[in-house]
Amino acid sequence: MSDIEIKDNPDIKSELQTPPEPGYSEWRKDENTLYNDGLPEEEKDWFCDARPQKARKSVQVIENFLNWARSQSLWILAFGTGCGAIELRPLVTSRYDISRLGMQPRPTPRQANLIMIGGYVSIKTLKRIVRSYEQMQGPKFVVAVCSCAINGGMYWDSYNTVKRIDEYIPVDVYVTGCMPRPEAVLAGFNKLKELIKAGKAEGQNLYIERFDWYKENQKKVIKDWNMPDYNW
Amino acid sequence: METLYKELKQYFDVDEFSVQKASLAFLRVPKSQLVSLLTHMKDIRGYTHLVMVTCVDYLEQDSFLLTYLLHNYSTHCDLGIQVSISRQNPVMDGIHHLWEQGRVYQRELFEMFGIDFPGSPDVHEPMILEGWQGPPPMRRDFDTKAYSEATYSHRPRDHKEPEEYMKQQLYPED
Amino acid sequence: MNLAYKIFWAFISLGVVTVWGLTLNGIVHKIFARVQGRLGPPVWQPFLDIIKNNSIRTAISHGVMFYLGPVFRIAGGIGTYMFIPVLFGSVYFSNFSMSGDVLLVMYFIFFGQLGMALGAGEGGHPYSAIAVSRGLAQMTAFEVPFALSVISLALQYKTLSITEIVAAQQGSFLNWTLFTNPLAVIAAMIAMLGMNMYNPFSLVIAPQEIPIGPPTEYQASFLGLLATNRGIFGGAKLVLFMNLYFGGATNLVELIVKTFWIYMLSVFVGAAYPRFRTEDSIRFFLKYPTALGIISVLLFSL
Amino acid sequence: MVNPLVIIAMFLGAVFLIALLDKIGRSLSMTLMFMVLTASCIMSVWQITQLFGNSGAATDYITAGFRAPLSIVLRFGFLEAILVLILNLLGMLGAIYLGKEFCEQGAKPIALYLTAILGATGLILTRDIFNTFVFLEILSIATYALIAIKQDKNSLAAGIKYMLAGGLSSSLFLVGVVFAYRFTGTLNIDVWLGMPQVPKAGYQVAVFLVAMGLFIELKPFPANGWALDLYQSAHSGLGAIISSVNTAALLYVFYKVIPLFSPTLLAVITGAGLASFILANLVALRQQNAKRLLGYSSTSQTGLIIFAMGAMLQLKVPSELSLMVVFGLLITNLLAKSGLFWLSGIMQSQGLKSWADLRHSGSPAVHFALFIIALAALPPFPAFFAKWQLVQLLGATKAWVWLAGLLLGSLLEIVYLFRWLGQVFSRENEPKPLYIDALKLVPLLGVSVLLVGLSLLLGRFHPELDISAIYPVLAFILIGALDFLPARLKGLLLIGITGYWAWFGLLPSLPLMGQVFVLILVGGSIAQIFGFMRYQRAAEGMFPSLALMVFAMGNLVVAGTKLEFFMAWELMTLGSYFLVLRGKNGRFPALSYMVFSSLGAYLLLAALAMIPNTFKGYPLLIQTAFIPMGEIAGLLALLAFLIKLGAVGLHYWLPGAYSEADDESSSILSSVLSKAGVFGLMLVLLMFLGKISGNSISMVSLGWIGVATAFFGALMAVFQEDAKRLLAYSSMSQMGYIIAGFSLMSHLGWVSAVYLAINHLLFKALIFMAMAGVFLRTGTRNMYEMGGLIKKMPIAFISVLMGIIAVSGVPPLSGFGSKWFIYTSLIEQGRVLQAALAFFSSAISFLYLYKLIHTVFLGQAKPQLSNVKEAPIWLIIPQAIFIMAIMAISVFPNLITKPLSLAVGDFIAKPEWLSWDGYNMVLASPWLKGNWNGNLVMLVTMGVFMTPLIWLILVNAKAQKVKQFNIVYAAERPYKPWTTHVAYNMFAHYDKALGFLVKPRITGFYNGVAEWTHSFASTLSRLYTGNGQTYLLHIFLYMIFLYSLLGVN
Repeated sequence: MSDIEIKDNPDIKSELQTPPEPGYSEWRKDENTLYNDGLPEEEKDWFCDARPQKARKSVQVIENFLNWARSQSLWILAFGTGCGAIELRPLVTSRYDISRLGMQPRPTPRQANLIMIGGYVSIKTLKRIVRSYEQMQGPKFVVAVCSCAINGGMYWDSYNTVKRIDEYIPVDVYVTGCMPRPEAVLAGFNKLKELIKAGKAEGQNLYIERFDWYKENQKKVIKDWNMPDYNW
Repeated sequence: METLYKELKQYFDVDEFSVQKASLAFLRVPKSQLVSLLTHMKDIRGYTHLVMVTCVDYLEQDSFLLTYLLHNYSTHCDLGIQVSISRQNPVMDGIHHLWEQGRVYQRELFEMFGIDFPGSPDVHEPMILEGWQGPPPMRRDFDTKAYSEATYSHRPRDHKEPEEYMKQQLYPED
Repeated sequence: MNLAYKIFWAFISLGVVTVWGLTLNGIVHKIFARVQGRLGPPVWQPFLDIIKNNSIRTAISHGVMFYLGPVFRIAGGIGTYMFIPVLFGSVYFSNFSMSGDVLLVMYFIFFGQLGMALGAGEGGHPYSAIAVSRGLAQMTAFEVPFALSVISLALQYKTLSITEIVAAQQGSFLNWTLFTNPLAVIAAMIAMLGMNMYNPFSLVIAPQEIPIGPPTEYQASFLGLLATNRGIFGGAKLVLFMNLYFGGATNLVELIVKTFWIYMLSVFVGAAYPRFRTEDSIRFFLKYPTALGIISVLLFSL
Repeated sequence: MVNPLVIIAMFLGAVFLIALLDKIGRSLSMTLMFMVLTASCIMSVWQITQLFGNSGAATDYITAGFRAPLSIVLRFGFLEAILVLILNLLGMLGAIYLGKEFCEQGAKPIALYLTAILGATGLILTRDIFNTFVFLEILSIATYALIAIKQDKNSLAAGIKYMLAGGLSSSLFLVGVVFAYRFTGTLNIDVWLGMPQVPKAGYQVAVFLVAMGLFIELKPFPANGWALDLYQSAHSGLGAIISSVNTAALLYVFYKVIPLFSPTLLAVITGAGLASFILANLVALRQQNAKRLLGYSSTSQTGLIIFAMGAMLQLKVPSELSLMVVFGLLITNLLAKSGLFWLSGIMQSQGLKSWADLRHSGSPAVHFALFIIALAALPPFPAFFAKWQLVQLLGATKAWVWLAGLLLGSLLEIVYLFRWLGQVFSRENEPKPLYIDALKLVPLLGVSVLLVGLSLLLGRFHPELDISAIYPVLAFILIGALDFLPARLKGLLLIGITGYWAWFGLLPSLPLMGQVFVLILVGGSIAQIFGFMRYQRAAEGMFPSLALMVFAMGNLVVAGTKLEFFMAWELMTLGSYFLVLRGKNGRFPALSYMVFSSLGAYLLLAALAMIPNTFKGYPLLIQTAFIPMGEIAGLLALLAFLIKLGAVGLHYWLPGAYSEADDESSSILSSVLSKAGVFGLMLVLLMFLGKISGNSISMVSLGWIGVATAFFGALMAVFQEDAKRLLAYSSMSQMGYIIAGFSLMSHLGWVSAVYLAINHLLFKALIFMAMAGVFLRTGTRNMYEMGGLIKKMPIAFISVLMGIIAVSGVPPLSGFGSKWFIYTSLIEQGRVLQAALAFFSSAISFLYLYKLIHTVFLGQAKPQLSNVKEAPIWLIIPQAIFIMAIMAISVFPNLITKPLSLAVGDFIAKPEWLSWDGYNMVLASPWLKGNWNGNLVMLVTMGVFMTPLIWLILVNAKAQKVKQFNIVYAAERPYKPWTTHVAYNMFAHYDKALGFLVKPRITGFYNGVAEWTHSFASTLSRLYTGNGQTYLLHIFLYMIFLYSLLGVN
């Protein structure tokens, strides 16, 4: 399976064009608090306004062990945005059976480690993706499937579809194809496992590090931002 | 369908009748008579099901062509009633009082084409495009490509030609 | 045996049941997978999941009760186990079973469920509350045949003490409650289907409609505790059933064999059946198993 | 010695003088009137003192110097003197009330008024039948004329009707007298009485006519239409005089002639009296006009008194006793009825609803309550003692039908009287300001003082009562007098006196079981009185009722005689009734509570009438072994206490009463008051101890009632949305277990029942107090309007959490003990199916308990409750007390199990197989073995709880605190808290499965009974057409009916 092209995180990082802006944007109160300006005044009480902090790793030896355990027990939040979502179903059937890899679909982001974005991402969907991603507990990993998720695919000139998800959330592994075969997705998962074991899948911390940049990008396209700045 | 057209002709100013197949026909009606014709079809002719409401933007003729597709359960016939309205002042009478679901189509038409239906419930609420701020996107004079390029960043193309690259990957010995 | 030894052996026995319970979970997943023609996860997958869950770096908490919910749950599991004598005749594996009888165990089962329900409630997630209401409703129903069967046992053996009930079943396998009081056993085993919340009584955790049920909001080490409890609590229930109905066990091998096969019942039913709605499962439990329980009670009270 | 002629002459003279004096000055004639009335009062008092000193003195006075048959004889004995005194006192008070009218209209009404009083006095004094007729006419004519005081159409029309009916009855009387003279040759009643029965039919007719003449004047139902119209439209001052003075005088005349009646006539008249009592009360149910209602009440009371006279004569009861009964009934009726009539004059409108205006009027409201309670024959008023005595007599002579009739009528009476009381005191009706003439308050005050004074005297010197029996009343008066003080002071005072009394008065005198119940009833109340101290201001009316109830509950335990017990029971009911009534929507619940409680009380009364008297000074607990109780009596008493416990089928009143009272009151009602029922139940069963075994049919049925109550109570609680109703049903459910425990009649069963009772007290009061704080802060009782309060009210949450763990029986808290006890005791006795049903109910309790704690404290916080804060300290004090108590008995269960076993051991010996090994309670019966070591369970639980907690804190110390909307919502965000909170109809699926069991059948049944009774009453009330001729026809028909009953040929 190694003969199918896989793009992993370091490649994409090199393509990031704009580095994060230094300093505080107007929606960020201070190092630990967010303004949550998108919310009406009476709703601000209902949402947590803490700014996420970078998670600390343990001692390297332990961390290696934990990374191994994480790679052996990936719980998937399948975000079926487009046609690529179809590809997850065969994965749990007897033919491909991801459960032998220790993976299982999980219906709630709280308990999932891996969000799988299955296709084109419209603005409306992007909002939900961001929310679900932020609700996951770290370390968390993103696998984006289909060319639509990589460069817009057939929606390259659509008025309502983003063309690159990595501007909005950090993606660990892309799987190309329109649509990719389940084997390809499996290969993607295997790649992700390798990355995790190597300690390279630190998308969560990347997101926190470049939090302002990601938020700017998200807010640029999501016009009705009626949610807190970070969905805890 | 022919007979139906002839009978309708006695009461309404219908024209441009065209039969697509035995159970599907279209006809056109002036804007002012649309609602009464629909009421007539629903109450008397048995066309009780509103299948859909669509719109085509005839930019050249400066008009929107709305099509109300009705279905008759007893004869299993479909009749498309078309009405042409001006692009300059796209306002139309609502049919949500005849079919409850009509308001959904009307919301969609407002969002996508900017056709207003005064009195239709929630017609100005965003439906599919949350927080959309541009012009109605389905109008033909809206350039989606330009909009997309202006709004969303494009991933630079990988310089490897796919065909070559795959060949290298798969059959490196060739 | 002084208290320190007692506690020491209680920990050992807890360790045994945790490992065995989690392994059983792994085996069950394997079996489910094989029934569906899959390879299935490795048997040690539950352990990996627990390690993974405890290694999650971030966590959220909705409040004190939310924080304590899993603690209540696992305390309920451990406590239930602590009040059951594990091996008949063994002073080391009798836990703290001298503090009460089977009634204590039956009620201590509620301890964890109540605490968990409260924790889940503070999470504020509607699905949690819906699942808890379903779970409690179903619980009221399956407790009826179970209670009837325990009462029938009390009549049969004239005692509520689990140790004595096990003692009465020693000798030959024909002395097992299974053979001396089959109706009560059937009623109790059907009740156990409800307790284990496999199909057809899985509406509580219904993963599609109300994701995972009560623990919807739980993550990280909270979930780790809950997953550990699945092993302990499941094991405790199996040991209880084994003691009450299947002659108990005198050594660990017997324990493992018996609990395995007891568990298999609900696994096989769970793998083969679709799901009841709450009201249907209530009606079901209050019909046939309850009738069986009543008959068995009447048989022994006359 | 006073010659009664002096009184008569004085009156006559005054009447003539007034006509002259009035020309000189109005005030002069008024003064003369009062002087005359005062003088006659003084003379009666003088006569009484004289008679006390010289009991053998002659009391008969011959007017013209001839001997008895030839001249008119007046008697001025003890009885007469008292009656004259009372009549004149009432006359005086009435005159004060009518003062304004007298001033305006001058000599004529004054003279007429004096004449009427004279007539009444004469009626009492004379022993001559013809002379009676004369005085009767004087009285009647003076009354007709007085009606003209109020000059409106209705009043005059009513006067005419009165005149017609009066004329008719007088002529009957006169004809009868004439005939009787023909047969006996004398007019002197005493001579008649001395004569042997004249066998002639004609004589019977004569006596019948005399009797009818008097009887019609007494306005029996249904021949009372004219009187009703009169009461309704005449001046209230006059109504008061007619209903009191006239009635009393006539009744006394009736009393004089009643020994003449032949047995048949006596039976007929007695029956007619009883019928009048019941039916008039029945019709009164439909009345909305206060004065007309009073008219009915008058009719019924008169009927009752006639019934009492006749019945006792028939049963050959010693005349002193019967006199006591009749006098008790009469005096209460006189005072209360005239008081109520006077009050009705104060009111602007006679609609019962508009009487709510009284509420803020101060003393009139108190008077009103006094009068109503007195009329309803509740303690401590004389009528209560009279009715008690009457029932005892009827019971002793086994006159069951009459007893049943009497109790039925009394129950109907309770309904309308307390409905009226409810209209006045409930907070549902908004009162309008009321202008009250201060002068008109004087007579009210007078009768009230008389009533209370008499009651206290009676209570103090009643041979069957200990001094302590009136403590509740004294406490009520004391706290009531201090009602203006702030709540905290009153609360402290109440705690102080109650505590002192309980510690020094109650506890030392009681056996262990009694002490346990004092601890529950009084101790539990004291702890909760702290909660009542939260009120900033005076919280009028709350503390007196509370004091009454608490003291009565204490008395219940120490009661030695039947009467003491019953009196305490009634006072307790009364106190709790006022607490319920004080609630915001308390009117209907309080009424149904009162009606059901009274039903229970009357059943109890009947039961008590069937057992012999008990000894004063020894608590009933000690005496039970010696009291022989029949099965019927036992059944009735059991029913009575089951009503108090709210057993299924009899629980109609329960949810309303427990939920509509003020929050703290609800707490005390459901946690403490219900234990009074438990105590009663235990007493009854104690009497059957050794006679009926636990596996008899009756006890098994009782056990089924118990577990059915537990089951249905729990199931109904599941579907409540109102937290207090939920808790009320929960109480009902818990009472069910207690009933089942007692029904076992075994040591273990009783220990479990009392353990449950104590446990229920602790956790129910705990939850109620915590919830009281929640209701106070949130301003609602609907659980679905709350949510997420755990962050705002953590203490309340902890209390409720402890409470629900204790209710549900989850170890390690004491609740498990109660479950363990109840199951082991049930199984041990072979009640296996009951144990199963109990188990089912206890599982169901998880549903409502979770609903309670989740919908209130967990889930989504509502923005409108964002400024909620913790409850005031006063509500937290009781919670702390109860939490400590629960923890204490949970960690050290021996603190409670051992004493309970000892206490029960006094009655049912502890079996060998129940023993304690340290904290381990070992049960080794031949039927069942088991054990429970609460202490060890607690330790183990602590251990297994702390271990994972420490682990969790180690791994997960820094969990990010998030807010309520930071939940996973299928990638959406929740819309609003109230759409995200799962609360309303939380157990809809349970409703689908088992909801059919809790359709309101019982409620429907009782509503049906009520509706049927009311429609029957309104059918009956169509008799009264308002037409004088019809009324006369009624009188004739009634007379003919009675005559045909008589069977004279």
